[in-house]
Amino acid sequence: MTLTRHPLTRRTLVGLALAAPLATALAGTALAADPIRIGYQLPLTGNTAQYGQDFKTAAEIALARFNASGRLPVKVEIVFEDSRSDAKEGVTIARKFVDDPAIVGVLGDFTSGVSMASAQVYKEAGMPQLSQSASHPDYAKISEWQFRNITTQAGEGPYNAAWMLKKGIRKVALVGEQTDWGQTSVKYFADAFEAGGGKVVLTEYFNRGLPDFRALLTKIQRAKPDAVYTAFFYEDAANFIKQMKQLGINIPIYSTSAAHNQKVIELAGADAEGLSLTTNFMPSSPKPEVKDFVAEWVKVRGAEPGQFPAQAFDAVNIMLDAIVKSYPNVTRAKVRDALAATKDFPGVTGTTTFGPDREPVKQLMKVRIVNGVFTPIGE
Amino acid sequence: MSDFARKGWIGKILVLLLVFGLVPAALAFAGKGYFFQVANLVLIFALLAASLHLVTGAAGLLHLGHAAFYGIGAYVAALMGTDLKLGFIWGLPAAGLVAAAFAFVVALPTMRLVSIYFAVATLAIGQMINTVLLNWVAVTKGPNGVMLFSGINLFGFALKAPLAVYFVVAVLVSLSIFVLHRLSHSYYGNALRSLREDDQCADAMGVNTVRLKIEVFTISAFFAGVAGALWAYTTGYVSPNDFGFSTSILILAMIVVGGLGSLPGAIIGAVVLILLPELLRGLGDLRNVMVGLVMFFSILFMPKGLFGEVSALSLVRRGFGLKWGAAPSNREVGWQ
Amino acid sequence: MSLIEIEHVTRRFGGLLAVDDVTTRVEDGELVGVIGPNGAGKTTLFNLISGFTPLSAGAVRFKGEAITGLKPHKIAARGMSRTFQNLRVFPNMSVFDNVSVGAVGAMGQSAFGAVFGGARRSDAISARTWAALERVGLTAEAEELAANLSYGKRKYLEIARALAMEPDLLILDEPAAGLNDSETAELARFIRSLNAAGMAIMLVEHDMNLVMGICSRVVVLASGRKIADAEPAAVRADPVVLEAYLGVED
Amino acid sequence: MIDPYYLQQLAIGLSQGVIYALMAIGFTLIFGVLNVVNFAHGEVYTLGAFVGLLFITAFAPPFLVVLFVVLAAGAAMGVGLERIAFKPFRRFSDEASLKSRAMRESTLMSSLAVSIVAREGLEFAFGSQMQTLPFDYLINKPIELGPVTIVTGDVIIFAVAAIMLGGLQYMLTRTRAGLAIRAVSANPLGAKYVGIDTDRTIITTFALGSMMGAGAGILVGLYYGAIFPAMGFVPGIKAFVAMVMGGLSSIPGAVVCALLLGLSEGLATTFISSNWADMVAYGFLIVTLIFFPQGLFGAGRERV
Repeated sequence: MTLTRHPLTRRTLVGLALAAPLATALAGTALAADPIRIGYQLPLTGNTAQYGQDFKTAAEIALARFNASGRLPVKVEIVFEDSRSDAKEGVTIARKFVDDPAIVGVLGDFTSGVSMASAQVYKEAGMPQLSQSASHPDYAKISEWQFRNITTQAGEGPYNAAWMLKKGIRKVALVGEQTDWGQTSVKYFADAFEAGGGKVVLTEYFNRGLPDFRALLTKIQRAKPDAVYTAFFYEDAANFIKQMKQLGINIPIYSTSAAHNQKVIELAGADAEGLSLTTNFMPSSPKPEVKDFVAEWVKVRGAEPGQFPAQAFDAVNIMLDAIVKSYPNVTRAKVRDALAATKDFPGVTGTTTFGPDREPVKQLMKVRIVNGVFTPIGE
Repeated sequence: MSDFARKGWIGKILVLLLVFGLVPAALAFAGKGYFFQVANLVLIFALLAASLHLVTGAAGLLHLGHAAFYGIGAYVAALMGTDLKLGFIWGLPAAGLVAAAFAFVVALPTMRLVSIYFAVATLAIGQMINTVLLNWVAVTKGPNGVMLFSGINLFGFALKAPLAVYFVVAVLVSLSIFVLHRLSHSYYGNALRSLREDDQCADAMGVNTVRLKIEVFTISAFFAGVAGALWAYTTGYVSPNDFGFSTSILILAMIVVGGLGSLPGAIIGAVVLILLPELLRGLGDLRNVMVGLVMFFSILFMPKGLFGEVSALSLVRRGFGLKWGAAPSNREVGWQ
Repeated sequence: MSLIEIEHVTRRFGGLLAVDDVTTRVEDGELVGVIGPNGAGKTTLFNLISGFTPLSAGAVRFKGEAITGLKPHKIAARGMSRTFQNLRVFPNMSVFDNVSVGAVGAMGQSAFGAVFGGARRSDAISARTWAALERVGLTAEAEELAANLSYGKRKYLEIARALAMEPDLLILDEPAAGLNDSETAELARFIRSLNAAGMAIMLVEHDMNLVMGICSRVVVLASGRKIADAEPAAVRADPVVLEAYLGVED
Repeated sequence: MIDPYYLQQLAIGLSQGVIYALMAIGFTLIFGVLNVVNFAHGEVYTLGAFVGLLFITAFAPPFLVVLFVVLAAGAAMGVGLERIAFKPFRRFSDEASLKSRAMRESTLMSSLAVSIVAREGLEFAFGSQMQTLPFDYLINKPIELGPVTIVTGDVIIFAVAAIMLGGLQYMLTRTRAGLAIRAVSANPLGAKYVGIDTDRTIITTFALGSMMGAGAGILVGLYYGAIFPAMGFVPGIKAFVAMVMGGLSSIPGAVVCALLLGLSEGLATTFISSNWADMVAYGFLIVTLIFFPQGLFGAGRERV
């Protein structure tokens, strides 16, 4: 009877479907004996894909230069896996990376949330993980296997607070995106700012991707702060700034390195004028490594890179450097130790040294958008 | 008894053999954490789809906020594990019960709504719960999420090995699905289906429709909560993003692809929609387009799903010994 | 005490009096027909009795107890079951499952019982279901999907579902609508056999011959009011009824 | 004297509401006729914005030309969408299949699948970031009205929404095509029996509804200067909410509720906080559903 035959064929199909990933994975490991591999988990699709795509381009630039330099006799490969900024996917990818014996270190993820979910896997398995952007205060505390080369908000917040206090700003309104990063950015800044004698007149969080800030802006205007300190990424930044100007509100805006992106100027145009922020990457820097990177980036993308690609570029190079140091017997443990020993690594975002807490010690710069360009200022 | 019962056992033993023999053997042989992760994910989503099946497939209530109850379960388990130091043994039932309690409260006013009104109400409730998870920082730790380091600890035995974790998940999911199976393939299930077909008419047949809806919504949320606890303990990290509208839609897509109204279909739908994106990883950026296309074509060419209700029901009856003969002489065999 | 006592039952829809002060009763084992021209309020009367439509005034007592204002399922559970004018079977369920819903409704089935209960309750439900199927002669189609049945068989399916509740009072709303003469005759025989087995039946019907042929008493409604309530022969001779019918029907 | 602060907040809430209304009109039109939820409406909105963007970057035409091109593209999308995601599942043979929940659910899922393909396809082609727009085209020049500041876009969007609503009401009540749409909406089988070409009417409805969706997309895109693949999701949900609050099939009802929604969100930001604003909108919805189960302006449609 047809009724009984149908389920059977479908069952066979399902069986085949179950067997297929097994077969591909087995084939994959067999081929992977030769080159050394780095895993890179990042959002290549989904709402934050633009960041992941930037990381990927930066990593490809870094890797091509490294393999061409001949610093190692074997090739290094990077395996990119798309996490969609989804913890479920991130953990699955982490397991996949851990399973591949050729992978000696992992880069990523983009958000702290996914990085930390995956970190549980890396901690168990003993896999060094270096995130270019996870800034959650607890991230590096998860285990001795977690590193990051981005300054945490524990550093950036007080730095900005000191800057604004020095400028004579006493009353500030705080606006942050409702993410782990936004929360910590606001918190570290507020603590330092109030400790320095300033006053926070308003604290507001918004859901990322909010199209309309005007109600919030009007509220800020009413609180009459001397300045607004903002923890947002470039797209929200552009919307925020544009709508502020529309409403005719003229309050200086300060922000973090996350908003340091050429796209802010592209999207907000003249309205972006006067936005002040901190960064550790200046594309206009005369340093040769920066010039090289910027030139390569412009070749691929046609515009100058922002803070995040630079972070990724450095992260890849730091990881590669650690692999070189542990060569010829490259193991995950040796790469971890080499990473921990990173000292004065000359990157495009300044020199990186990992402290005993696996946090980077880095220099920040102050910039402001003047005449449509991020301009370093010495205030 | 005898003949039919024996026939039933064969079907059940085959399924159990697959879940507890073949799959773990293959997983252990491959020795890959990745496969264990995918297998756990499949099991958890199979439970989510099976629990949604009860509400949407059987009782016909289009539920667009299932992921919120999954999230409540995950948060209860994770917060109990970290803040209260109450481990898996307490966290698991608590996750189910709290999710069910929420569902019950929510169900009281909403269950009188019909059709699309009900769907929108569940959508709104799902979004509200998610908003609370994201913004009630004091309790849920907000966007930071909750990290759960403790792992599964059963009566003093800390289960570390992936195989052991798989078995815990598999046993719990199987038990839950067994309960859901009993509920949907029984006279109780028939009453549920009558709600889907014509609830006014069911009322005239003496079925207390509102009570039944509240009951089934609550039961379904209980199992979603259990699935949430399993997710929290297998991942070690929960954050509000995992329990949003898109997850609700994913679960709904599972039961639709599998065949609305069929429990085996719901489970197969979960298997397909979890495995498919993994299989398509090689396609890179295009894989989500592919998932959308597969979903579309499966709806277009298999309107009854991979495993429509009618064929599923007759298979269950044949395979699980619930078949009755056409002649009244076999009449003692009906639903069990 | 009568099985059902309908007293001064009234229903208003806006300004319209759909059922106007109707009083009647059905005794145990009686077969009562309700006739009347289109729009006379027959179906509304049934909806009022079975709890689908709330009463504007009046009272209904079933087995001596007031059932006014009870929900349909509560009334059904007390032993009154009905069919619908416009054929409402559960199309995507098998014939057996359709009928079993009636049995479940009457006997009750809890979630706990479904999961942990033994075979006794479900055996009782399936026995009832089979008995009802056997009574209407649909055992051969038990596994068939209700939507696949012929129109005539769906009629019997709906009756079987009501019978599975083993009601004390069966309310049939235009069972012969859409049937041809031979099918109607067959149905008449079937209804009579049910009544002969002791079941009280209330029957709304357009088909005068059917009602006159099998009912022991006939209630005539016109524009919501009861204009006659007597044996068929007496109703047939009643000038008021003749006028009401001649005035409206061809 | 009212505090100008609250006036400003009211104005902002209203302008939000008008944007939701713009989206809700097309959404409700399609729902009202077909009785199915079109999950892909948000993607029509997004695609409309992208078509406008491409056209602007390629030819730099005047604003009105952009709008008309987008409207035409929207109509084409509507026809395509109907063909792909709805037509194959529509079997108008009998009453049962028409009312069948299965049909509604399969179109719900098929439109969802189409929306996934469209969104992911756009992301694949353009990336998920916001696209850069020429500043000349943005409709956000401030206009001062006493203490309240609005922008040019508010006026334009309000005017377009009013024209849409008025035109639609005129069409539905005064023209043959509108009559056909209403007939199909009220009783598809009956409409078929009296000789109305139901297929064509449904396609017309989709074309009209999608035209409005696409137009809303480019207008809102230019209003915020933000065009990106995921832009349709939030307004889609809000339009859905407004439609339900308005009673599912009443277009003016949906518009009024969209305004209410925008206002209540604005007030929520004012008095509570921006991140809890969604809560108020959804809470509003639940309250409406429970206390006004037919919607605030429902046409008494029951058991939909």
